[in-house]
Amino acid sequence: MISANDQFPPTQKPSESVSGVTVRLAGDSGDGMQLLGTQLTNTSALSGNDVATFPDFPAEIRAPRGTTAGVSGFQVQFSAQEIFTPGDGLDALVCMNPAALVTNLADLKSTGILIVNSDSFEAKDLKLAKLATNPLEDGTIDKFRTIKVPMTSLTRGAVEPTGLSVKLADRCKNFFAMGLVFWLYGRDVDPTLRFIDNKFSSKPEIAEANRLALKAGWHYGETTEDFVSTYQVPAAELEPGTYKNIMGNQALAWGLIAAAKLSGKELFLGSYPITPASDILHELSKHKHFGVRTFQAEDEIAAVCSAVGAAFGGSMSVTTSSGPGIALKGEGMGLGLILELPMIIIDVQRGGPSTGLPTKTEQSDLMMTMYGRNGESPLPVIAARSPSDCFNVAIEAWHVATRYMTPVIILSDGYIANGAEPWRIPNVSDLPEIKVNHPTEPNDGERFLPYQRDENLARPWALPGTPNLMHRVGGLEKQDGTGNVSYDPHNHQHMVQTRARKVEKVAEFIDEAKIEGSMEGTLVLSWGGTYGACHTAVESCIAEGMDVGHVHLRWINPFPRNLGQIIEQFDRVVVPELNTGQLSALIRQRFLVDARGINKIQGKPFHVNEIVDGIRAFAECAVSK
Amino acid sequence: MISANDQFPPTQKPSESVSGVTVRLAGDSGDGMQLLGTQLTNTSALSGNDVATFPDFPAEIRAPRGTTAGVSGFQVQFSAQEIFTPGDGLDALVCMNPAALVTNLADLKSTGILIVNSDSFEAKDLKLAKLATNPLEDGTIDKFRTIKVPMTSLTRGAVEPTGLSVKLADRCKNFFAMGLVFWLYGRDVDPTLRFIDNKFSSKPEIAEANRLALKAGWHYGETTEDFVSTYQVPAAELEPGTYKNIMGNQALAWGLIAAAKLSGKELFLGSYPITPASDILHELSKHKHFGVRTFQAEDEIAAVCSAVGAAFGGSMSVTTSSGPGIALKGEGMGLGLILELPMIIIDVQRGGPSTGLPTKTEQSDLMMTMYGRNGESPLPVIAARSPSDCFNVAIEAWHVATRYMTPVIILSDGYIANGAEPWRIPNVSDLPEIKVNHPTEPNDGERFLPYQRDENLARPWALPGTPNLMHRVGGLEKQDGTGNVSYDPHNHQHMVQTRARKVEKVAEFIDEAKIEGSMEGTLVLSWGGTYGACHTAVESCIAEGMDVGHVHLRWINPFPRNLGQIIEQFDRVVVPELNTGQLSALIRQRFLVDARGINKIQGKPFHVNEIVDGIRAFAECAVSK
Amino acid sequence: MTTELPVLKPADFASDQDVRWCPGCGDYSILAQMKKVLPEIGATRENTVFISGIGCSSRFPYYMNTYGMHSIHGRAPAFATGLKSTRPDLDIWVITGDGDALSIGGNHFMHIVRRNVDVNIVLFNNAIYGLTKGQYSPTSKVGSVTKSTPRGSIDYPLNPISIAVAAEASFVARTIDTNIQHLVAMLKRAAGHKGTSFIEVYQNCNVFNDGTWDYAKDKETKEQTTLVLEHGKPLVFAGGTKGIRLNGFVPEIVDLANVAQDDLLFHDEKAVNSQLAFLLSRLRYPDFPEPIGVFRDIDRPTYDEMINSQIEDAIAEKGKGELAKLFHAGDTWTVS
Amino acid sequence: MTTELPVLKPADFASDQDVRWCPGCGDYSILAQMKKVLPEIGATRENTVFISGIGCSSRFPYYMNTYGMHSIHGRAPAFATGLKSTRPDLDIWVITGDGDALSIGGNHFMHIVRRNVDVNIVLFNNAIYGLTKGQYSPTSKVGSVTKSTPRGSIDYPLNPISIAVAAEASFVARTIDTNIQHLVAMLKRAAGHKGTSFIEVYQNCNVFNDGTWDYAKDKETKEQTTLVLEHGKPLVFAGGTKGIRLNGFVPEIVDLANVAQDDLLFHDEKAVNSQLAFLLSRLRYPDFPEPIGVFRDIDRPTYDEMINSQIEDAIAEKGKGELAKLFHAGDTWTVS
Ligand SMILES: Cc1ncc(C[n+]2csc(CCOP(=O)(O)OP(=O)(O)O)c2C)c(N)n1
Ligand SMILES: Cc1ncc(C[n+]2csc(CCOP(=O)(O)OP(=O)(O)O)c2C)c(N)n1
Ligand code: SF4
Ligand code: SF4
Ligand SMILES: [Mg+2]
Ligand SMILES: [Mg+2]
Repeated sequence: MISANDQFPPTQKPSESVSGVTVRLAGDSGDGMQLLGTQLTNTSALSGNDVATFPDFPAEIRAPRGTTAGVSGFQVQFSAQEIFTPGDGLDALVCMNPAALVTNLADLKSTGILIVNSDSFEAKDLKLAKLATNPLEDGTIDKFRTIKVPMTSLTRGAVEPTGLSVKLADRCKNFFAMGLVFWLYGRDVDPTLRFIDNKFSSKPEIAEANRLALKAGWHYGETTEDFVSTYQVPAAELEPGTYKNIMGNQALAWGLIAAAKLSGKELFLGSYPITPASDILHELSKHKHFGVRTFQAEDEIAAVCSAVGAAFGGSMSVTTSSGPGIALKGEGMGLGLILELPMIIIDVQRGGPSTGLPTKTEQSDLMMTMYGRNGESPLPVIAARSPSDCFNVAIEAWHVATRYMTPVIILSDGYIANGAEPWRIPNVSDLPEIKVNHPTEPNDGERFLPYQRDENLARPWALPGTPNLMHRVGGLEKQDGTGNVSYDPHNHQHMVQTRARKVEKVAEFIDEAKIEGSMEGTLVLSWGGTYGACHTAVESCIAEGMDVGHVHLRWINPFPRNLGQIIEQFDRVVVPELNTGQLSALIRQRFLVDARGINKIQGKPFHVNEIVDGIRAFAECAVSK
Repeated sequence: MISANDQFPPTQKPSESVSGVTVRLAGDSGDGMQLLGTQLTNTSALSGNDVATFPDFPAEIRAPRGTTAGVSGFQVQFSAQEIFTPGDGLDALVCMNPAALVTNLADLKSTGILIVNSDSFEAKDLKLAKLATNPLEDGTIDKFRTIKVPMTSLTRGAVEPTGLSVKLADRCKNFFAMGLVFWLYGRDVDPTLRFIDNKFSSKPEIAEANRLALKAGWHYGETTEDFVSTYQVPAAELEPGTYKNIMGNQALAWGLIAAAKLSGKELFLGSYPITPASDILHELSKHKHFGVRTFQAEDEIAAVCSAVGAAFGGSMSVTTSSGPGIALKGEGMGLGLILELPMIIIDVQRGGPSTGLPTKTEQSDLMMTMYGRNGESPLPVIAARSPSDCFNVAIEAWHVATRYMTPVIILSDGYIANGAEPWRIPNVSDLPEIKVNHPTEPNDGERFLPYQRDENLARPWALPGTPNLMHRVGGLEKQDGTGNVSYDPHNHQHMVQTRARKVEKVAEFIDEAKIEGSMEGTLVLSWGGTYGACHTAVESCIAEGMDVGHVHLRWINPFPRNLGQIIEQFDRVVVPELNTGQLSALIRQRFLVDARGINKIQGKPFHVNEIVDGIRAFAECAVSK
Repeated sequence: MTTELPVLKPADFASDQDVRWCPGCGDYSILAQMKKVLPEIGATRENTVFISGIGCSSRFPYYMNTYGMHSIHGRAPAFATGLKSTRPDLDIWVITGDGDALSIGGNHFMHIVRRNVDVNIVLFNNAIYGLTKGQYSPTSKVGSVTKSTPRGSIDYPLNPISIAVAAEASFVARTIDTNIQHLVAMLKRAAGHKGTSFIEVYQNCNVFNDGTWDYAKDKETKEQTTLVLEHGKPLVFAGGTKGIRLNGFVPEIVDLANVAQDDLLFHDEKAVNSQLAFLLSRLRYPDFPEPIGVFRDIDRPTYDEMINSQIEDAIAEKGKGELAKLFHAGDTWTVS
Repeated sequence: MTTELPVLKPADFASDQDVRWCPGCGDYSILAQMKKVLPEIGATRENTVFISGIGCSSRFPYYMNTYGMHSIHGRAPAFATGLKSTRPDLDIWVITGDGDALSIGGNHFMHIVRRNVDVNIVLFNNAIYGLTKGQYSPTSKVGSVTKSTPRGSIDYPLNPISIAVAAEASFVARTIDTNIQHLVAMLKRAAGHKGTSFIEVYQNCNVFNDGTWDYAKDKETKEQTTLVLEHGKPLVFAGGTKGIRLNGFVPEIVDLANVAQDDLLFHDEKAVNSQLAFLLSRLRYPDFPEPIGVFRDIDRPTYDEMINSQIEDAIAEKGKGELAKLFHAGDTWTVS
C-alpha cells in the first residue's frame, strides 16, 4: 500500500477556507462518475463535513456512449455547516465529455470552476453529442473559469508502467479526475486507497493503475498553473456522536432490521425488483444472519400477498416497490387491511404516470397510497424526509403497525433512496422497545374472538400453532368480535367506521407537529424528501426578514393532532411538492384552508431558490390583497 | 295456451285505487323470488306504471336453505306517479319462510299487509332460521294485517294433475304467490303466461304446473275471505313514447353498443367475471351480430390490457369490473392514459374493502377511480344515476373518450346494475353522432407526429395498417409532438400539465349542472345511484317548506363548469353518499366549502327519509348557529 | 416426557359455521374426506392452516376448525409461500378452483410448484366458474355454452396436470370427488409428500355444469374411462381387460387378450424425468381412459427448507446479527 | 389492378431512434436479423406491429420503423390478444424477456399460447433481469449469485419450452442470438406459422450474466452441446457422430459408430401429441445436447379466426345488428 503522506504531499499553494462547496461530476454512464462521487462524499464525511448528495443517471443500463441521453451525474455538497440539500448552484463542475458539458453547464454558478477533459472534445465526440460546434471554442464557456485538462492522455501516460491496454487505461480516467478534485479540496486519499485495495484485490494491475491515475491527478493540480489555490472546508459542528455516511435505501433496510430486532421478530420481505426500490431488497438479502428472509416473488402481487401470509404467521412482514408495482398491490393491501394484520408497504416513488421516468424522483404517489384500493380502505401513511430519516421511519412504522394491527405505508422517493448524508449512529440501547403480544389463551371464556379489540382498537395477533385459538380470516366483511363472515348492514357500517377510527387513533401515538421558524405569517407545509430544500428555503426567507414558519409532516395519515391548530395560527399556507398538489388537496379537504402549491414535476428535486421564490411570491401577493 | 280471460277472471271484489304501492317478495335463495319480482315489475311497467326495483340476494350461490343468511329479496315500487326509488316502507311483504319474515318485517309499514306461506313455519323451519318461538304466534306480527296462506299444500294440490314429484311441485310455489299478488293488484297475467311458454318450452309438464299454480294463487285471492278488496294502480303520466323495462347493466351494455354504432366502430370488451359487473359481459356476448367481440380474459389485468391493445387498433374498447378488479387494473389504466387512447373502464361498485360484500351496493370506489394509479394520472369520471341513465352515460363517455383521446371511467353500482325502471326508447335518429377521425397522411410535412394536439389537446388516432404513419407508443414519458421517449425535465412537466388540462377541458363539452328545487338555502349535492332517493327527499323537504335545492352530478371529473358558482349561491352544502364522504372530500378540496355528508355504509341504498332527516338536521343546526 | 395427545375425530375439525354450498355440490364430499383424513394422519388443528382464493371451493377454510385464510382471487399460493417460508412448522393446504388456480392465479400456481414450497394444493376442478354463476373456465371444453359464451367457448383448455408437470412439480395426482376411498388415499399421499403436492379433483358443480365428469364417475362407464395408476405396475384398465402400450412414442389401447402385460407401459411415479408423467397427462377421454392416482412423486429440496438453511448457514458463518456491529461496520467518524 | 410494391430493405425497418443497449449485448443481433427477415418475407412496415413488455429486450419496438407499443411489464400478450382479435389483418410480434414473459407475465404467456392467438412471440432469454441491473430470473440456474441472491438462488428454474408445450402451443422453437442463419430461419418459420409462434432465443447479457450460453455458442463446444432439430430426421449431433436414442422411455446419447441412424429417435414437428416436443424440451446441458430448431409446428384454429367467425356467423344468422330492432325487442308499451 502506498503511504499517502509520501505520494500525496500536502499542497504548497495557498489554501482558501470556504464554508461549503457544491460539486457536480458529470460524464458518460461508463465513465464511473457515481463511483467518483461516492468516494468524494465518503471522504468529505469522514473529514467531518456535513454532506448531501444527488446522483442522477439515465434509465438505460448503458445509454449510447457520448450522447446527451447517456450522461450520468453525481452532485455533492460538503460543508462546515449543517446542510439539508445537495446544493443548488455549482461551485465546481467536472465534465468528462461534451454531452456532459452541455447538459450541466446551466447549473454552474457564474463564479464557479469548470474542469473539462479536453481530450474528449474531438469531432467524433461533438458528433455523438449532436453538437455543431465545439463548446470549448464557440463561446459557450467563456463566462466561466475553465480549466482544460487532457485527462485521457495524462492518464494513459500515468498508467503506462502497468502495461495496461489503452482500453483499460482509459477506464482509469475517473481516478485521475478524482485525484485532481481531491487535491483541489484537500481531501484525504486514504479511504480511497483502501477502497482501491479492496475492490480490485483480485486484479492488482488494475489497482496499481488506479493508484497511479489518482496520484497523477493530484500532482497535476499541484503542478499546473491553472490552479492558483486550493480550498479547505473545515469540519462541521455536528451533534457529538459516531457518524456513518448512509443512503436512503440502506437506511430503510437497516431500520427494518432494527425494528425486527426491537420487536423480537424475524423479518420477511416479499418483493419484486423495480427501480428505485430494488436496493432495499439487495441490502436486506445480505443480512440473513439477522434472520432476514427475502423472497423475490414472481410479481408485485405475489410479493404483497406473501407478506400478508408471513404476517399471519407472526413475522415482521414487508413489501417494497415503486409506483407501477404499488398500483398492482392495491387488492392485496386491501386484504391486509381487512385482516387487520401488521405489515409494512414501502413505495419508493419515481416519476409517473405509467412507466414514466424510472430513474427520476417525484412525490406523485401520495394520493394512490391514500386511496388506491377499492372500498373504504384507510391506512396509515408515513413519509421519510431524508436518507438517514428512513431509519427512524421504518422503526416508527412498525411500531404503529403492531400497536394498531394494521398495514402501514412508508413513502420514500428516488431522491432520498439514492441520496446520502451523515447518519449519527444510535446507541442500540436508546432505540425504543416495540412490544408485541401474541395471545395464548381464549379471550372470551372458552371462545377465542379474533376481532375483539383493545383500547387501540387493535385485534389480537393470534398465531397459527397456538392451541385453542384456531380462527379463520378472509376478505369478506366480518362480524366484529367473532370475525365470522357477516352481511349484516349495521355491522358493516360499524366495521368501516372502526377501521377508520383505528387509523385516526394513530394520531394519539405519534408526535405533534413542530414549527420551525416563525409562529405566524406564512406556513410552509412540506412532506417527504423535500424537507431539506424547504428547511433551507425557510431559513433563507427568515434571514430576509419574512414571517415564515415551517412544518414538515412525517405522518400524512393521520395528520398530527395539532396540525389544524397550527394552520389556524398562520395567515396562509403554502405547500411545496414534487407533484401537482397532492398534499395541498388533502390539507384543503381536511382543514378548508386555501393551501397553495409550489409545484415542480420535472423528475428532479427542488432547488432551494425555487421554493424561496414561491414563498416570496405567495407572501407578497397575499399581502397586496 | 290458456286464455287469460277465461282462466283469470277479473275480480268481483271491490277495488281500491291507490297512487302507488311498494311490495317486497322475500324467501329462500331457491324460492324464485327474483323471478317473481321481475315478472311483477315487467307486468306493472307494461300496464303503464312507473316502476323501480331493488333486488337483494346473498353472496352464496345457494346459502343454506331456510337460514337468514339464505334470504333473497326483491322489492318493487309501481306507481301512477313518476317515481325515483323502489320505495322505503313496504305496503305489502310476502314471506315464504320464517327467515324471510324476521329479516324483512322491520320495513313493513304499520298499515301494510303481510302475506306468509304458513306451511313453512314448522319446528324444523324455525330451527333453520334459529328462532326459539314461532313469529306467527309469539306476537311478532300482531300489529300487522297478516294473511296466512298454506302455499305449499295449495300448490301441491293445484299441480297434482301434472303428476309432478313433490319436490318439483314445491318449486311452483313462487307461481302460486305470483298469482295471488297479481290478483291483489289486478295485474295482467298475459306476459307471465308468455314467459312460462318460452322459458319451459322444452319441459311442457313444468310449464303446465306453473300455469296451474299461477291460476290457483289468483283464485285463492278471489275466494279467500282474508282479502276484502284488491288495489288498482292507474297508469302513470310518463312522457309520451315507447317504453321498455330495463336493468342498469343491460342499459349500459346497450348504450355501449349504441355508442359503437354511432361512432362507426366495432365494440371490443375485455373483461373478467365479477359480481355485480358480469351481466354486462353476458349481455354484450349476446350481440355478436353488432360486431361485438367479447374476450373473457384470464384476469382483470389482461382484460384492461387487451382493451388498450384493441384501442390501439381502432376499436371501441371497453373493460368492465367491480372494486377488487378495478384495483388490479390501475397499472394498465395508467398506460392507457399515457398512450392517450380512447377507451372505457366501467366500475360497477359493490361493498368494500377487499372482497367485502359482493352482492351489496356501495359508492366507495370513487376515490380509487380518481386516484388509484401511480403518478399524476387524471382521468374523466362519469357516474350513472339510474338504471336507464346507464344507456346515456355509455354514449356520453365514449363521446368524451374519442373527442379528447383519453380513457374514461364510468361508475355504476350494484343497486343500479340490478335495479330496473322504465326506459323511454330513444329514436335512433335522435342519438348524437360521434365523429371519429383517423389520419391517413403525415401531419408535419413528411413526418407524422403522433402527439401533435388539436384544439381539445387530443392527439391523432392513427391506426396500424396506415402507410407512413408508423409510430411507437409506450409507458415512458414522451416528448410532446414526436411521442419519442424523453427524460427532459421541462417536457415532463409540460406533459403532466397537458394531460391534466385535457381532462379539465372536458368541462367545456359536458352539460352545466342544473339545480332542481330551491335556488338558495341548502344545496343537496349527490352523484351516482342515490339520485332517486335524493330527488325524492328534496321534493319532500320542499313540500315541508324548506329551502332546499338539488344538484346531481353525472361528471365528477371534471366537475361541471358552473358548479363553483352554484355552490356559492347556497348557504350550505350537504352530500348524501353511500360511503364515508368521498365526493364530500372532493368538493371540500376544490371549493373550500364545509360540505357535510349524510353517509350510510350498510351495503344498502338510502331510504328517502334517511336523507330527509339528514337534510333537516343539517339545515336546522346550521340555522341555530 | 411426552404428553399423550388426545385422539381427534373428524367432527373436531368442523368449525361452527354453516356450510353454504348448494345441496348436491361435489365440494361436500371433499370437505368430509378432509375432515376424516386429518385426524388419521395425526394432524392437529392448531398446526394446520387452510388457505384459499375466491370461488365456491375457496369457502372451504371457513368450515374447518383449523387456522385459515380465505384470501383473494388466484393468489392463495403466494400467501402460502410467505407463510410456509417463515413457519415451516405448519401444515399448509391450499384450496383452489379451476378459475382461481388456472385463470387469474395461473402464474402463482406455476411458481409455487417450481419452487417446491412444502404445501398441499387441492384444485377443485368443475370446469366452470361456480361462484360468479356460470362462466366457462380455463378447463372448460372448446364449445362450452355458458353465460359468457352463448355461441360456445373458443379457448383451448389447459390441462392442469400437464401444466403442473411442466412447472417442475414434485408431486402430482388426480382424483374424483365421489370416489371416496381414492380421494382419501390421495389426500394422505399429498400430506405425506415433502414439497408442493398438487391434486386435481374432478368435482361436480350440479348447478352450473352438472355432469361434466359423469363419464369418469358413473358406475357403468368409469371402468372404461378411467385408469387407476399404480407405481411399478403396468397401465391396465377396464377390469384388467385392457392396457396402454407405447407404439414407438405414441400410446395406444390394447386388448389384454392379445397382448402380454409385460409389453404395456409401466408406471413409475419416481421417474426423475418428467416425460412419463407428462405423457400420462395427455391421455384424455374419450380417446383414452383418464389416469387417476399419483402421476409423479419425486424428492427435491423444498423452498422453505432452503430459505431457512440459508439463514442457519449465515448465522453459522457470521454469528447472530447484532445491530451495533452492523451500524459500525465500514467507515465511520466521530464528532465529540 | 395491383400496384407494384416497392422493395423494402432492412434499413427501411430501422426507426430514427438511437439504439440504447450496452455495447456487446446480444439484443443487437436479434434486432439486425429481424430487420433483415421482415423485407424478405414481404412484410410491410404499416401492417407490422411490435408489442413488448418492460426490460432491456422490450425496448425493441422503439428501434423498428413499424407500429409499436412498449407496454407494461409482463402484459404484452394481453395487449397483443386485444389487438389481434380486432385486427386480424396485422402481423404482430411480441418481444419479451425471461423476466417479462415468465415471471410477472407467466400467466398471460400461458393463456395466449393456449388460445393460439396468431402472433409471434420472441423471448430473449438471458437468464437475468437486465434492465433492473442484475437480479436472477425464472430461468436462472439454482445457485445463481446475483444482486438479490448473495448466497445463491434457491428457486428451481422454469423451462420455457416445456411450459409452452404444456400450455398447448402450436409452434415452439429455440435459437441463439449469435447463430445468425439459424435465427433468421426461425424468425421466418415463426412468421409463416398460423397461430401463436413461440421462439426462445438464448441471448447474452454481457453486463450482468456474461457467458451463460457460451457452451451453446462457442465454436469448440457447440457441436457437442447443441443438436439441430430437423423434421423427419433422426436426432444427430456432434458432427454426425452421436445421436439420441430412446431406451424404453428414457433418452440416451449413443455413438453412431455403434448404433444405426434408424434406431435413433426421429423428430416429428407435426406430431399431434405433444409428448415428443415435451421430451425434447427436457434435454438439457450438460447431460444432453440442447435441441435448437422447431420443436413443434401443428395446425390448430386460432383465437382471432374464431372470434371473428362467430361474428360472421351471428350476422349471417340474424343480420347485421340494428339498434331500433334491439331496443324494441321483447315487451314494450307505449304512452301517448
Ligand atoms: C379480483 C377478482 N376478480 C374476480 C372475482 C370474481 N370471482 C369470484 S370467484 C370467481 C371464479 C371462481 O371459479 P373457480 O375458481 O373455478 O371456483 P368455483 O366457484 O368454481 O369453485 C370469480 C371470477 C373476484 N372475487 N376477485
Ligand atoms: C410492474 C413493474 N414491476 C417491475 C418493473 C421493473 N422491471 C423492469 S424490467 C424488469 C425485468 C426485466 O427482465 P427481463 O424481462 O428478463 O428483461 P431483460 O432486461 O433481461 O431483457 C423489471 C423487474 C416494472 N417496470 N414494472
Ligand atoms: S355453484 Fe356449483 S360449485 Fe358452487 S356451491 Fe353450487 S354446485 Fe357447488
Ligand atoms: S444490461 Fe444486459 S441485456 Fe440489458 S442492454 Fe445491457 S447487455 Fe443487454
Ligand atoms: Mg370452478
Ligand atoms: Mg432477462
